[in-house]
Amino acid sequence: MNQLQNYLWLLPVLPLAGALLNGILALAGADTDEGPSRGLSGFFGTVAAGGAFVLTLLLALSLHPNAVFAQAPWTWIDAGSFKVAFGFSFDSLTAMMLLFITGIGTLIHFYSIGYMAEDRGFARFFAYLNLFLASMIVLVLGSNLLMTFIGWEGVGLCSYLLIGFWHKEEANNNAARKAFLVNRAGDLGFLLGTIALMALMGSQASLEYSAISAWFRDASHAALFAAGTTGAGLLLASTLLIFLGCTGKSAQIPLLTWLPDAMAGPTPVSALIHAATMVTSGVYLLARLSDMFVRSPLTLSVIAGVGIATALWAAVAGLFQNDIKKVLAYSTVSQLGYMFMAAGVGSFDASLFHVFTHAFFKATLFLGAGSVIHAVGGEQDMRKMGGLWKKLPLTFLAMAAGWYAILGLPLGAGFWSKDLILERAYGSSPLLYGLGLLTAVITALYMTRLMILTFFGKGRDEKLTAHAHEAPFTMTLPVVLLGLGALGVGFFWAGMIPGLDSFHQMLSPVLSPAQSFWARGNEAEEGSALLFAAIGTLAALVGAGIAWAIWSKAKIEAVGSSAPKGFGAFWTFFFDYIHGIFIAATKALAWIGDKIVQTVIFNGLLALLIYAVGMVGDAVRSLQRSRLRVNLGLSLCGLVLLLAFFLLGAW
Amino acid sequence: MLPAAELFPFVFPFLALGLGIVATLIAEPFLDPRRKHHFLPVIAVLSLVGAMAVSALTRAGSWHGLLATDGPRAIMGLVVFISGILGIVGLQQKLGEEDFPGGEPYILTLLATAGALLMVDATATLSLFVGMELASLAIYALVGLRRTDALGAEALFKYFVMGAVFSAVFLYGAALSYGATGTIRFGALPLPGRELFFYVGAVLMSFGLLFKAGVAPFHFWSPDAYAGAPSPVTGFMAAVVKVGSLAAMGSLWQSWLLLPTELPEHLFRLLVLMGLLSVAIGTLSGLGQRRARRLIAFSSITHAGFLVFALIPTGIAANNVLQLSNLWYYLAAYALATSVVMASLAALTGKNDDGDTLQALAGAAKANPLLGTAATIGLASLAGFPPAAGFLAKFNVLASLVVNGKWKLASMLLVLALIGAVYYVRLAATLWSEPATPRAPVAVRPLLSWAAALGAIILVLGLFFPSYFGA
Amino acid sequence: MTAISALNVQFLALLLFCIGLATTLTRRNLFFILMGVEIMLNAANLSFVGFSRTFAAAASMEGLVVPVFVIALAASEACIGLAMIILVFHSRESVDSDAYSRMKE
Amino acid sequence: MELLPQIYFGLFAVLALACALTVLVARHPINAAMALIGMMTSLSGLYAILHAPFLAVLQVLVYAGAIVMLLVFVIMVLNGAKDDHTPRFGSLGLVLLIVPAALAALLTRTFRGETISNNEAALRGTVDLTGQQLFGPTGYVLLFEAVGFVLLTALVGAVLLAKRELDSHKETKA
Amino acid sequence: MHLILLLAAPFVAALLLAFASGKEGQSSARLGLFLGLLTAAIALPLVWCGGCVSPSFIWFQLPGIATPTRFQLGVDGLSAWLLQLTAWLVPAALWASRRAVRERMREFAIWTFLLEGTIFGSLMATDLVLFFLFFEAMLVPSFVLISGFGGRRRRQASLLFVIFTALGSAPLMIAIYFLAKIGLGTDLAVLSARFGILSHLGMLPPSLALALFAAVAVAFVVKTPLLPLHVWQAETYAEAPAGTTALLSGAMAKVGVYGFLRFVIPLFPVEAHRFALWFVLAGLVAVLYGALLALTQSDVKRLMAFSSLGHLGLIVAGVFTFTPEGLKGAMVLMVAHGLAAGGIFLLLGTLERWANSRHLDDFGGLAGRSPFMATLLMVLVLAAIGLPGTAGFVGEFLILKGLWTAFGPGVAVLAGIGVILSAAYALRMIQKLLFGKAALPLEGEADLTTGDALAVLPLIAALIFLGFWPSAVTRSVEINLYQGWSAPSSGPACPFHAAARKCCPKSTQESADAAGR
Repeated sequence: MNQLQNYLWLLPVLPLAGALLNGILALAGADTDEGPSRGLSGFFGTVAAGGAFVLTLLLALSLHPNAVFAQAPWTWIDAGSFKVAFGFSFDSLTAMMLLFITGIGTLIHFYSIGYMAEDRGFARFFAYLNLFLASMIVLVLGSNLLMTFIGWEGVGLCSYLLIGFWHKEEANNNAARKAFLVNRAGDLGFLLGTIALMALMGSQASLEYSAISAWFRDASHAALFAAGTTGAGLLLASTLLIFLGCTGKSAQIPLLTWLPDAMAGPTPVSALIHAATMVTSGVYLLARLSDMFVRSPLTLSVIAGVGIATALWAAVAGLFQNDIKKVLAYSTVSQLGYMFMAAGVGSFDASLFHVFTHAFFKATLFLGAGSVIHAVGGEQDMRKMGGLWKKLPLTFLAMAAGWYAILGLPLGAGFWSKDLILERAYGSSPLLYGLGLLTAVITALYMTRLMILTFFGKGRDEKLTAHAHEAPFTMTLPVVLLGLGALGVGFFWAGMIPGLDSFHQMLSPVLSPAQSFWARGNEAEEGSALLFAAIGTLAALVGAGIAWAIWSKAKIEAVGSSAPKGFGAFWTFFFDYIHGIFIAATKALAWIGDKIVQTVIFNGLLALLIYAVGMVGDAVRSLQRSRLRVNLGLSLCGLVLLLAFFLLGAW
Repeated sequence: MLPAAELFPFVFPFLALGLGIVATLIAEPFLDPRRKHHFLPVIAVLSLVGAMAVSALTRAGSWHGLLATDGPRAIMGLVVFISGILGIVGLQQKLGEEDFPGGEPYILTLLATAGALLMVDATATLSLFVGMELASLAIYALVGLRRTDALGAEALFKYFVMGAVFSAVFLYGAALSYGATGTIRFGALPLPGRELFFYVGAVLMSFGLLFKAGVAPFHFWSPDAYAGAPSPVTGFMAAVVKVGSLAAMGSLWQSWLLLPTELPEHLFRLLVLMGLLSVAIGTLSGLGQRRARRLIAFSSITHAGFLVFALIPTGIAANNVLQLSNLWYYLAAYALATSVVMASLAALTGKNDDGDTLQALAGAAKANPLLGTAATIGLASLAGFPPAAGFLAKFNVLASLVVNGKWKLASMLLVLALIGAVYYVRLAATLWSEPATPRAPVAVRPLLSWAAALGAIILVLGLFFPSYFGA
Repeated sequence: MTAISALNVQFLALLLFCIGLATTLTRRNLFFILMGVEIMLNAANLSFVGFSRTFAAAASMEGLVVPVFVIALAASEACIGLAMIILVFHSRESVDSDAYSRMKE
Repeated sequence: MELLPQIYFGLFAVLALACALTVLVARHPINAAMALIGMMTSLSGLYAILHAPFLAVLQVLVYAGAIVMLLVFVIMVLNGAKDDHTPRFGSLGLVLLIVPAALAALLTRTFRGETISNNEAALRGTVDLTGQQLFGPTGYVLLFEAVGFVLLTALVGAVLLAKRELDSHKETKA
Repeated sequence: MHLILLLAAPFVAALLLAFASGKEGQSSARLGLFLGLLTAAIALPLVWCGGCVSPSFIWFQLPGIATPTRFQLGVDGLSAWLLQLTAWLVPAALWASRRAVRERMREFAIWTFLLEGTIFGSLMATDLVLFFLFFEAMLVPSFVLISGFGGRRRRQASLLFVIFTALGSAPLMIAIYFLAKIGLGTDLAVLSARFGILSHLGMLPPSLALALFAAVAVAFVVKTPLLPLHVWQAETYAEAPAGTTALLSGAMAKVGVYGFLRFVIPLFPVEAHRFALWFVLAGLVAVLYGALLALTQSDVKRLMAFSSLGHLGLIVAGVFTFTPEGLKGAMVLMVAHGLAAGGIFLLLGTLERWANSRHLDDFGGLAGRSPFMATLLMVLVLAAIGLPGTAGFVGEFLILKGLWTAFGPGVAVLAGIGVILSAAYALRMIQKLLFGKAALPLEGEADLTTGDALAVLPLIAALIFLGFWPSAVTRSVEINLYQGWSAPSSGPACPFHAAARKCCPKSTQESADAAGR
């Protein structure tokens, strides 16, 4: 219908080309002493991202609401009965995701030009960044689970590369490795879940999303996974395993320990990958497979539980952090918790909306933090900052906007999405709602604390804050733009204002079947939207007030590392301890395998055998004597004996 | 008075050899020591090649029941000649290095070759004995050709005495079998009332031959003799004596198998015993050896054991004679392999073979890749690995054991063979390993390089065209 | 009733053979070893001749021809043997066979 | 009937055995060599009464005449051979005596039952008969030539092994 | 004829090198590269040929066997790809090791070609004896390569290697003989047809069938290797020169798996299915064991050796699922691992040359020193741990699926854990080699030159190409795969009937009447 859809393949290929170009630049300029031309690689990288954004925009605009652009150049995997196409599909959900991914992506590319200007690995950085964008696009554009998986592991790889970008420090490398491995664990869940799904779908198993949705929507298949059948088990297994994958990618309990460490990477990376885009792909996948998930209520409740638990835990952990980026990291985890809770209560659109808004304000906050760090010469410990608002007015304003949005104060982006989520949560269970509210309060606490410590009071470390100055415009411009977004984007779906629900409208063709199915399952009593909004705002204000009361006048002295101590440490690293058990077990096993099984048993037995044969050999060899008469005698003895054996034995 | 054509197969090869011998004998005194080792080997090799040619041309036949040739015997003859060539080129290298005064060794090699040929063709005890003496005497002399080397002297002494005793044993056995059958030709029935003479005679004769082949328990001579002899001689005697004695054993055995007596199965029990014994002794004693020649000695004992099992007939030919194709093939493979290995080592072990210990040989193959490769292929053949003929030889022997239901025996042999493979591999590994002190490549005589390479190639071809190798 | 029992001839040959064997095997002096070998060969010859007597003409002649060859061969063997003794003796001024037992590993 | 051959046979047999035993136990090689000659001549006597006159002659000529003489000559040459201090048997030798004894016992026991009888016919081993055998149509001639090879071997081998002056000469030269 | 040409090619190349090439390393390296590429070019068409057999001629008579052993070669989709793997690895190996074995390049190339030739032979043989011949003959060249060009402890390594492999294949020899006795002949097509039916109808005494099965299997268990017969492997891979290790793990190990596919399963369908689970478990044990040990190794090449152990285990597990996915996955993974491991070993060879050490702690910071090398190594390692977009992923996924469908989730999960662990050790290696601070001052050139990279880049290209279009392998494999592998009832397990009809009808006639007797 539309010849634009023949250019779907261009979406990933543009950034990929950028990545290759930059990679070649990086390698080519490796042996020059100041590295390849920054202008060139910055230009390539940003243009590639921008091009993708423009193309997405065109596609999105030309996309008929419940139509789908699809393109499958060739059959990828072909194993007899089961085939996987190398296909892309572009529907409204994809459009929405791609729009903010490429959009924010472009801005952050632009920002990085300034942020990384001094860095030796400039071209390498842009190569990775472009590669990430390409994989992210594949992730959301893929028309089946395995295509998504390509992007899925691709983004994992890129985050590994980018976290360990400054690979001289072991700490960064360890953080990167940890991120990759934890993600890998999740990815295994993804794969096994996929396989389980195929086992469930049986003969007409297909990994195409359209086919999966159709299969689940087909009422005649309901019997296949009715309660008590193996099908039910398979469905549960499949959903839970895929959800495990999502927890890995989106840093939910239990696979969340890697995200805070991931802050070792450059700040734009934290903004793009670890706040706006990659970490939300879990939510995207849930939405993609909503038709499947809604048919497994148990899984959904697990998701909701995990979501809220994560939200609460991370919020509390956020309170103990002194590293500005760590605070934002935990806040990201906590917000992701919100999203999962929303998905868990069957309102995928709400969670996606929060993904959308969160992308903006969290990106704002991160980039702002980046500017701050850049201004104070790389220092990330908030306790050493303070009173920066005069020095960095623009940054301060932008971050204030982000703060406003994340708190969910009226008309900010977070206001709409968060209230929507809380409302839906209340609809499913008041407990969730209560916890959600509590989380909101704590969120307000630590965010306000962050703002106070960073921008108010007076500079606690003169030599840092003294000559702090505003960043170049390549950095400020994106921050400001995103800050405006953080205030504005909420109006795409201002729940209580009639007419302002284009977001909802956009996604309904993809999500409404699942959500209506869910809604039929459990009726939720409606509360008044205004009331919820008021309560939400109140909670935020309370939190902010308490924070102001505590920290505005408090004397903070920066001693030791920025890492939390005491109970804070225990709480923060709780899950690291749990992971530690597995690691220790693996190491022990490996030690046993190496030192005991291989060395002692296998090699030992071998040595023993060789020794024994050698012994026998020596024994036999000593038969050979040196004196003629003995040898001759032995020979003749043999002769006589053999002859006797011949003559007497025979007759 | 004698129809000439009948004579050809038996006269011409010896004639060729004789010409070579005479030529060498005449040329020898007129050449100064250094030139000797240039020209005499060439003459000798030429005469051997000539002998090969004529024996390849002359067709099969028999001579008054004293001598006979046929397909397998012709092949054995060729093998003997090739081993002779390899021995001579090895000697050329060795003696050239030590600038040995005099060319007798070449003459003696030719004479020994003639003797072995006689043994191969023999169909009567007398001709067999003559051939045996001819070969043995020549080889005794060759073993002791290093007059100043005490160990060589000792080796000569032991080999000579034991050999003399056992050729006497053989002769006595021949006398007894003559007494039993009334003829010295093979394949006659014992007259009534003389069976025991026949049996004892047969057993003693086989003992005499198996002694020459170095089968346990008559193997005690070989380690000392092999280790004391100069390395080319070691290879030569290992190959030629085995081919001669076991080919003769083969034709005796063939003749006995046809007789309506219990001799074969009773004798076979002994053979199984001896074969197993020698494989075991050879394998296990070889493991700890440090010197290449001594190692080859134990390897020859092992192979002698396998050869005994190769006596099991594999089929019946048209003239209802039982075929021993395993024996012929194994003999060919073994003889070629050993002489290739020893000829190559001859160049690598240095003056007076002082360098034939394993550590001294380290890295030799690296210094001289061509000879190293030849030696490696030869060792692979001895160990029974493809791509060399030794593999198929062992395989056939074991297979024929399995066919006759002796698969316990076969598996025992197999295990021993695998253990034995270790020491060939170890030798090869040392050849290719890093020398303690870097060693310069040896100046190899072109004849030797060509002969070794050709021998190795023939070994490989032997695997793919077994039918041309007596199998 | 024949003049000489052919079996006795054989026994005589056998005894001689064993005596020769004993000489070679047990004596330490090299010369005795050599002589022992000669005795054994002679015993074999005797046995040939003894047997040939028990056959009719044609068959018997073989038994009489072989010893001729054997004598020749024995001569050359003795020749080599003596040369061997000389060589060995020069290498270690002794005729004691046990003196030649250096080889062993 | 004719007792004479039996007496002769007994005589020669006893003589041969006695001489052989002398060789076995003699202390000095020269004595042994003498005893060896004795054995050989008695054997030639036996050949004579066993209808092999040509062999009998040959025996005396070649063996007693040539080989043993050579032996004695060498014994004389090697002064070291004159020593009496080389032990005869040693304990080991005495032990080893068992082996040939066992062999003798075994074979005697085996052959006891065999039945062979002499074939009373005209004289066989005459010179002309033997000659016809050797060079006649029976084909021994080839082997006879081969024996020539053997003798050549003995010659060359003996030269190779025993020529000593040459390399000592060389040593002096070098 | 084409096949005979292909078989001859490496040997001819060896001869040419022996005589034609100059003494100094550079020229023989070039000649070797050229000849290797030529051989590979000859091998290439086989991918499309699918199945073809050479004319067969009577070779020799096994004692006691009525039908003569024939000399015949055949190639089908299964062997075609392994042939490609070998054929393309050889020039890469030669070219990559030219700096390591400088002036002795000529011998190195000669022996490498001989190794290639024997591998070709065993992959193309349609007759058990012929196969065994080449299978055994592999020992000699690989032995010389290890003991002649290897590291410090190469003597023990080569001994261990030869002894183990020889011990392993000895039972095979006896078994072949028995098979020939029972199956009248050694032609694989005939035999497998006969045995497929015999064992299916239970006309074979089960104990005998079992014994034969075990005897045949053990040879390939050693070659592959699986536990507990893997003891030779780590030592050998570590000590062999890099170029050879690349061939050993890239090509020769695959011959073991090939043996399972080509001989064990077609000849003993019943036993193979009976013990499938055991083999799968053995494979998984190898996966976990290899990964765990790779985690603890400090010697880079040993580490990669254990990683190969794990991958081969996974492949064997995939083979014994007897599901199309599993089998095809195994096939793809074979090719993928061959390329990836081969490339990695080649690069490690260069590293070893730079540092005169294989110890992980002696490296570091390579990403800074020589980014080109770092990039290539990184890509190859990622391919080795099966990142999507590389062939390895397709293989691993298919095998996981096959395991799940055949033996349920538990087994699949075990395999999956292995996959995670493989990522763990791979990243550990990457981190120690490429990142952090440089430990030892490295000698040699500053970075991979384009020339060196040329050895590895094609492998990477192939990995990525197959990662996006694995059907190239899976399709051509279909040509025979299912016959031997599906239910034991299905008749002749060997493709050569079908294939031969396509190419030369004569040989089918012969094998048919051979079957008739």
